[in-house]
Amino acid sequence: MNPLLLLILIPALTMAGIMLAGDVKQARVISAVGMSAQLLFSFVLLYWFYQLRQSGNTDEMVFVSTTVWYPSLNIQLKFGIDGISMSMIMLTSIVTFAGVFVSWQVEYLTKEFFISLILLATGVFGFFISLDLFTMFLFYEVAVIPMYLLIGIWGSGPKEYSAMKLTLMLMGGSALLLVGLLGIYFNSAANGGPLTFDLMQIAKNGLPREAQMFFFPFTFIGFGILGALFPFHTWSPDGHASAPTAVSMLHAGVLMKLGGYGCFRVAMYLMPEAAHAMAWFFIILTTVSVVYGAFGAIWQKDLKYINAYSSVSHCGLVLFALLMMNETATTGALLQMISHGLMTALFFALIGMIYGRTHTRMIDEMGGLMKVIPFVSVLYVFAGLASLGLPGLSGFVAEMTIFVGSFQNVDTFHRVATIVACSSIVITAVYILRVVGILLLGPVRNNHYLELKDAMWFEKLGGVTLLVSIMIIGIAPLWLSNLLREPLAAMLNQLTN
Amino acid sequence: MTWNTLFIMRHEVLLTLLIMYELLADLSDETNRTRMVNVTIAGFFLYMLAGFVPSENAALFGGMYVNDELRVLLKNILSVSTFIVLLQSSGWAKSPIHQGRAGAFYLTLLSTLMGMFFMISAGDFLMLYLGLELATLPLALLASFDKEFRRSAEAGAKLLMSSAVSSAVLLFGLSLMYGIYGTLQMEDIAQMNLNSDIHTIAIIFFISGLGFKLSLVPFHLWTADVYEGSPLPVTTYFSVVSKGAALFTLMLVLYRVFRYQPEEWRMPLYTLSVLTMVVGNLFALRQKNMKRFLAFSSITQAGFMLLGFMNFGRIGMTTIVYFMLIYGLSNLAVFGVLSIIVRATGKESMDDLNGFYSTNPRLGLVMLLSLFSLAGIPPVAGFFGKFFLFTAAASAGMYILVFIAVLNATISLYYYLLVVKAMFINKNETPIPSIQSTFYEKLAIGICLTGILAIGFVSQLYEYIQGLM
Amino acid sequence: MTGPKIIFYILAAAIVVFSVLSVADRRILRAAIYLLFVLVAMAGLYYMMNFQFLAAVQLIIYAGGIVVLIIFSILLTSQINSKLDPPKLGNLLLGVITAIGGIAISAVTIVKYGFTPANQPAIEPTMRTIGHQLMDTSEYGYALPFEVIGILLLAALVGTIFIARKT
Amino acid sequence: MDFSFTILILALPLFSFALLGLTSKSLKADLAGYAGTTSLLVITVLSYLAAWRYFGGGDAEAGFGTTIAMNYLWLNFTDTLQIHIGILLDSLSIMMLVVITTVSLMVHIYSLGYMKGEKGFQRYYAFLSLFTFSMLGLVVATNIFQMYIFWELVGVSSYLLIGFYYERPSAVAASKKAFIVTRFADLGFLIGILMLSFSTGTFDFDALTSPTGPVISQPAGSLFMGLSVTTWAMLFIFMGGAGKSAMFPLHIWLPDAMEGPTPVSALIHAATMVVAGVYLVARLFPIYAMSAPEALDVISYIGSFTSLFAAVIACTQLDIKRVLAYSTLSQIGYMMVALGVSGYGGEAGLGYMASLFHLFTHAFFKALLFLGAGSVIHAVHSNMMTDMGGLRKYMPVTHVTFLIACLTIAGLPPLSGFFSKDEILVAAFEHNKIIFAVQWLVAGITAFYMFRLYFNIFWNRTPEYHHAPHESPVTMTLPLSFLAVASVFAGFVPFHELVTSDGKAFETSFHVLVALPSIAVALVGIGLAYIMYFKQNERPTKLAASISGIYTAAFHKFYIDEIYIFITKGIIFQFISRPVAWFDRHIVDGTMNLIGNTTVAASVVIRRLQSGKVQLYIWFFASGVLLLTLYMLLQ
Amino acid sequence: MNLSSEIPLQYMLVLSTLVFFIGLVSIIIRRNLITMLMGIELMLNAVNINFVAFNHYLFPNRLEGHFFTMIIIAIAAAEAAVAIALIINIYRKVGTVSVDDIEELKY
Repeated sequence: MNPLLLLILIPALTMAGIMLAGDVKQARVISAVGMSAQLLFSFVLLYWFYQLRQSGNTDEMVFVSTTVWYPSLNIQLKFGIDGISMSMIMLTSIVTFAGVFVSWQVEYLTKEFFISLILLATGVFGFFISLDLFTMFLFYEVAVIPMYLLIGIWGSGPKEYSAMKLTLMLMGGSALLLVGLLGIYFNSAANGGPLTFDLMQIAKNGLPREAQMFFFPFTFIGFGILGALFPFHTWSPDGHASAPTAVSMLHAGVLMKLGGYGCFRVAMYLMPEAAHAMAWFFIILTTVSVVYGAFGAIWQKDLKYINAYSSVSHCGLVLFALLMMNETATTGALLQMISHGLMTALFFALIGMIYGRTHTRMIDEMGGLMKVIPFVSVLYVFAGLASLGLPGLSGFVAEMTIFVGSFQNVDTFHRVATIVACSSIVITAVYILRVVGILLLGPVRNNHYLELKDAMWFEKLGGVTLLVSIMIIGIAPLWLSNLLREPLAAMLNQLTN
Repeated sequence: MTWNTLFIMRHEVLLTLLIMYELLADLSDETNRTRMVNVTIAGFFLYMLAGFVPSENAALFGGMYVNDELRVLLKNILSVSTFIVLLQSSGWAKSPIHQGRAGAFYLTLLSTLMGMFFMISAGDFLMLYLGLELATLPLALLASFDKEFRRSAEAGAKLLMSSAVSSAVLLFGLSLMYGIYGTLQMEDIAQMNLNSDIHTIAIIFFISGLGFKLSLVPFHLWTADVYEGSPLPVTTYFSVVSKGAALFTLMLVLYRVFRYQPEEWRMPLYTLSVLTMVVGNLFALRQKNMKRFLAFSSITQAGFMLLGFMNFGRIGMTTIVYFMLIYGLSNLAVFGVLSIIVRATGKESMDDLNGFYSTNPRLGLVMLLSLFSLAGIPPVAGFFGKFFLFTAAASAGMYILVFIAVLNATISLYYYLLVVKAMFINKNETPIPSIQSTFYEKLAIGICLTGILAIGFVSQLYEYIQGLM
Repeated sequence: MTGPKIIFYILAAAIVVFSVLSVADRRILRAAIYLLFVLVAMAGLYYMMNFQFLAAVQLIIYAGGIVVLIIFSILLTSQINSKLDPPKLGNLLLGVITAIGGIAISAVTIVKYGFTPANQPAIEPTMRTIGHQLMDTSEYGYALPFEVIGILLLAALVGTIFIARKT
Repeated sequence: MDFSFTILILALPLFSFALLGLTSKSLKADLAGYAGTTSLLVITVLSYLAAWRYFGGGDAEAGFGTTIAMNYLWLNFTDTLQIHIGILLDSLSIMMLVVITTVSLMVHIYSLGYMKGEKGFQRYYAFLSLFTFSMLGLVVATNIFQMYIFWELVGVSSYLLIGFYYERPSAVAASKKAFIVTRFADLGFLIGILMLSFSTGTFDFDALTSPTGPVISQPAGSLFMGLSVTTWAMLFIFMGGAGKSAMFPLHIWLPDAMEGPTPVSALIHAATMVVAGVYLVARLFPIYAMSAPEALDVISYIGSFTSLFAAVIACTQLDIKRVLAYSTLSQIGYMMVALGVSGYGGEAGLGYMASLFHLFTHAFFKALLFLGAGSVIHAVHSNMMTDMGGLRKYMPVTHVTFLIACLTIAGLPPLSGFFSKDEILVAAFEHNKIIFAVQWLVAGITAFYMFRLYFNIFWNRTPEYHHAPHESPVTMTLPLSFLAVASVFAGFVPFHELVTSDGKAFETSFHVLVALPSIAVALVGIGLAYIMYFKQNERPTKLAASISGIYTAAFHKFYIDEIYIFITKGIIFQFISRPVAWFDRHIVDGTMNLIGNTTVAASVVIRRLQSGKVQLYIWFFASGVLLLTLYMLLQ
Repeated sequence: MNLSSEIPLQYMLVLSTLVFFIGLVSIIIRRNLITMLMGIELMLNAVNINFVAFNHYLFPNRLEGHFFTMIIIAIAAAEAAVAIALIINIYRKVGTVSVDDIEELKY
């Protein structure tokens, strides 16, 4: 059996286990065990992956297994990973692991909560290991839909509205995407042969130019909506604001990465000519996104809104870098995906912890938290520093790779765009420090807060896992960068030819 | 007339026997409702099993009646659906107010089913028309079956009036067809490739007649009123079996008979599809009554079904049948839960569902899954059904249509989620109390659920259907 | 002007005029009677076209059965002399416009189309042939429809009795 | 020669930071302090060892050359653009190592006394270690990107330390301001790096600054607004330096940064971090000198203006730390001027040498001044001059060391300040007479405001103290004394043999024409200060009133802060951020909601179709059929 | 009697079309269920004319149209029966057979 299938099987078993669980406590423990196993297995997978590479295996994809599923439509269950998917899998398992621990105290419909959460994660895992557009799309939707319940049931504030808006916008995105995918499918055999959903095969066959020009926008925007592409990002602030902690974490941390990954793996990789022809337009959009999100974040008062806008900015940077279409920028984009995934998950985890204690997310209602809940606060500062790109934390590595890479494009347009995008690092600093200043520092504004308890063990575990990951990437980025870069040469070759 | 003929016609023959039983039971003033229901269900079950026995392809009665493997499959799909309807209606039929009514009910219901079989098996437009009438007239009576309620009476009258017009229009089309071809034998017509304005008119009139049964916009207006007014089992039957029969018939005729004139029916269906999806969705958005809501939802679904017709080949037919199967099971599951609720409480408003999950988690979950299936959300079967339909449309290069369809699927997701929201999210002081469902109801839901969960993953089914085309 | 022509024009005129009257007359019983005239005229038309049996069936079932049924129900449900409300202007406009449009579209297309006759020897629709074919199960036999009609009538009958029966 | 031990110079403070940071709660306060101090002591020793080996092992005449002690690949962008983390040792970095470790050690020791009993003592030492690590990493950077990395880390350490008293809103605001302003400058630095590295294909200082390297030997051809790409790049890079070194107009964060603990001000905001800009320009000096002379001019003008501007403001401030802060600005301005007027190689590189020489001496005397001020503040519990006076009786050691520092900064021979400042004036004199004149004037003003400060603290009237001030503990006075000694003798270090633009020694000569006027103007300054502030009198008030316009403007720091607040709060917040947020909520999101609402509205509008009237249904049916037919027929 | 020489087929067809749409008008404008039913009968009869005419004029070799017409007549009878049952049912529930009164189900 393909070891990759374990990535789906473990969560599936966990879900089954939770379903059978007798009480809340058992459900919790089973989820924790399951997701720990998943995390462990991802490490094992990483090890195997390295071993394979070390042993001289230079296949584009490894652990490939192909099973014909619908023979008449040539739909396959084709799985396989390369360095990019490998790192995304790591990201997902880390965030899910942390997410389970952070939601330790969910009391209402606990079993259902964990099942939905893990179902979401399963979708993400499946998406990342799929090499067939059909299964990819299937897992994509599997990942999106539990959001509705998760936000709607366990969320806060105008949760129904937000959940609905998020779901509909993302599904609207998948509407575009579906058209794009079908277009790809029906043009996948321009030179004869059977139509196919097989990613690698399509890349090999190439799509006719007219088809590319028509379907690229569908596919790119379709994925881009999930990647918070301006102006289709508005689901993000509302959605995050209402979502329960772990869901925000998974969503911003992992699910939004599906967008970027898809934009690259599917839209750009399969339709290089169109990507080249239309990059300018999307570069403008993403550049706007980067700056706009950052400026938007400055004015917000709700912690989650701040982080959501910041995500818009950071995810904009991902797409921005992808569109630069060179090895360095693309590596940067992938690094940024991982880095943003980890730090935004950390952010949301911490916001959840703060909200759980103070019952507000309005920064001007709080103050001086550093004194009362130092552990959470310190983590928050770290997350903030990672977000504004402090060296030694992951954000810096990603952003610098992006900027250096983007600057390799010699024409004025790309350079001006790069410089504009660069300016976001200042704006980011402004809103991060503003929040830190108002929220954590200064005198304690509300005397009730003096009795708050600092993070519990499970919260600490969740937060520290994320922080350590951020630091590892920040301090020793080379292995990750190489892991991500390794498949890029071939892919970019496709893109530039 | 040999045994073999009877065997080939086993669906119709066995149904006739069942009908006879019902007639006798009705006439003999059978008072034991429970036994009657049980016998009917058991009999139907046996009949249904017999339907699955493979038989040879044949054209009987000088080509009036055709049966082949595909048609057997289609009939079996309808049989299974009807079986589920029977299971679901068992509680309804056993209730005291239906004293002395079950016989009439089953008799009418089964004769409509037989009418549908004749529609499917028709080798001649005469049979098709006959089948259509047999499937429609008693249905109008069924819609009025709850004699106590004014709404039910209204539903029956509305259905009859409008369906009579629709069948008149269909007949007018058929008469023109007769004038053009000189025959109504499908086999003969299929040999000829004629094109003319009058042919177009004939085809459109024909499509409209079936489109009426299929609830395509603008021929759909009866749907919501009739669904809402009819007794719930009848509504279920309408939305799945009756619709399925119309769809299958339309498919068989268009693909098999008018195979040389695809352009003449594709464009009308394109237009109807867009109209149906959009209008169905727009109406479904604000419905509060579950039956009415499901009526519009089923209208929208019919719009989706038309996407399959964009492809002239095997893919088109396959996806249509496949989707209908999945849609049927999903809808039946929704109605199954609804029927349990209605049986236990008589409530059928969406607001009554508030907080449903807290008291009836299992039923809530079933409802959730089946709504997701209707909305086309993976991993439940609806996703596969929709995806393949879109594939069929896209294969004809109709990407704009696909896009419109997917957007409409998104809108439809909105209102399906409204139900989910009611059940899972909305709070309610006095939610529907925990309901104990009967064995029949459980069985019905079990069949549907198995189908919804498994069909997508068992690709053999799809391949099997495709093999029949 | 030959005999058949005159008869046809008379019948056609009767059909059209009485149909219109049946639609226009606000006294419902009269409308039913006009309908009866239309049906009878149609029977004449069938007779002209050599379908004597059909003409007879038309007279028996339509004139004798359906119209009587309709009149019964009129008597059951309304006062005989009461006039119906005049049609709503909106409905009237919509209906007439649609009808005119429909007539235009269909008639023009139908008239334009040159129907091609089969040019094969005609068979006489005698009672014998009709009877044989009605019971025949081979090609051009109508035994199956005949049976199915039976079921249809049965179902309709049982259902109708059930619905109409007082509880 | 083996310099691999220098890795410890980076590793130890990092380790100490990690240790103190992770165990901050469980570790006893004293122990944390000692641990931090010990590690720094070791580093200091190692730095001196490195200096000794380096300068001892090289030949001053031939130039000392560059040693890469280690270089690990940290991240590669492209095949050529790679970030290494390494240790580059040359005269410049060795000099910086010595300065930083020395001052840092002094501050560590001093803080043992100064910060005793403060809440967060462990945290304080952790941050100090972090800062030391970052600063050392910055100066030993082998490539410009490593420098940028540590540059940012220095910034964040500074942020953390300024905001050390995080419960004080003013400290929070100051730390935020410092970080954001320098961050803004760093944006320029980053863009500069991008431009420079793209045209050269390398980050390595070795390759960049080698006179035969690609930048210098093949000047970038394309011009933009009359300046070459390299010049633009270097200007952008200087923007980073200007931010860190608080050059006008990016200086505004530095005075506010005095909200941090005083030893921190001494270490970061006087001796080490703020001169990073100078260090940066010096590091890239060959490029500036040979490929971007226009940039050098800009540097000299900005430096000169800043030094004058800051000196004037310093004359009016009442907060003693702020006086010192403006003094720091002014002195850094001197260093910048020196770099700006310098040429490359040999005698022409006098300014270069002078700048770094001043950096060296300034580190000691300014640290001394701050620590002295800290000692005073520790005793008086106030920062304001108006609360002080006559302290010489209570705090003799502080008094003497502070006086030495004042004399040094005033530039009186034979104290170290005299030598370094004199070299700068000579260099300016030879290059640009106007700048020379300004700097000469500034020398006088410097003497004036320093002695205004000195007299106001230690002489003048003696206010009523709540608690009689007393001399600081030995942990504080010991560093004071050490730094005083250093300030006195640092001028005798033969800088022109050690730290020069091309690494080769050259001869300097004594310019009487420059030295005498500068001594004279310093004496005048001191004299004026004596007249006005030695004893309490009405003269300062009168003078202030007579030039009230200038005085008020200077007292309010020429309203630069207000302008900044206007730009940030008024423009960025109100006119960009707020509209963006509004736009997002109402226009972008509004459009999305509008789509939804339109759908719902449409659903309400068309509900009349379903009128419940069966005749209309039939009509719809019929007209639908007919329209469809018509449509098909017309096709 | 052979009509084809005397009266063209088209006359028959136009006649049937006229009757068909008159029937339709009847259904749309008459506000009484029974009259609507009468309209339906008109429409069905129009179709019958078509079938019979085609059979007679074009394809006299077989009796398809003839039988179709017979079947339609039979079904029309059944339909009328069913309709009247439903109408009576409505009458019992609503008290009239006016179409305007059976609009409880709407929107």
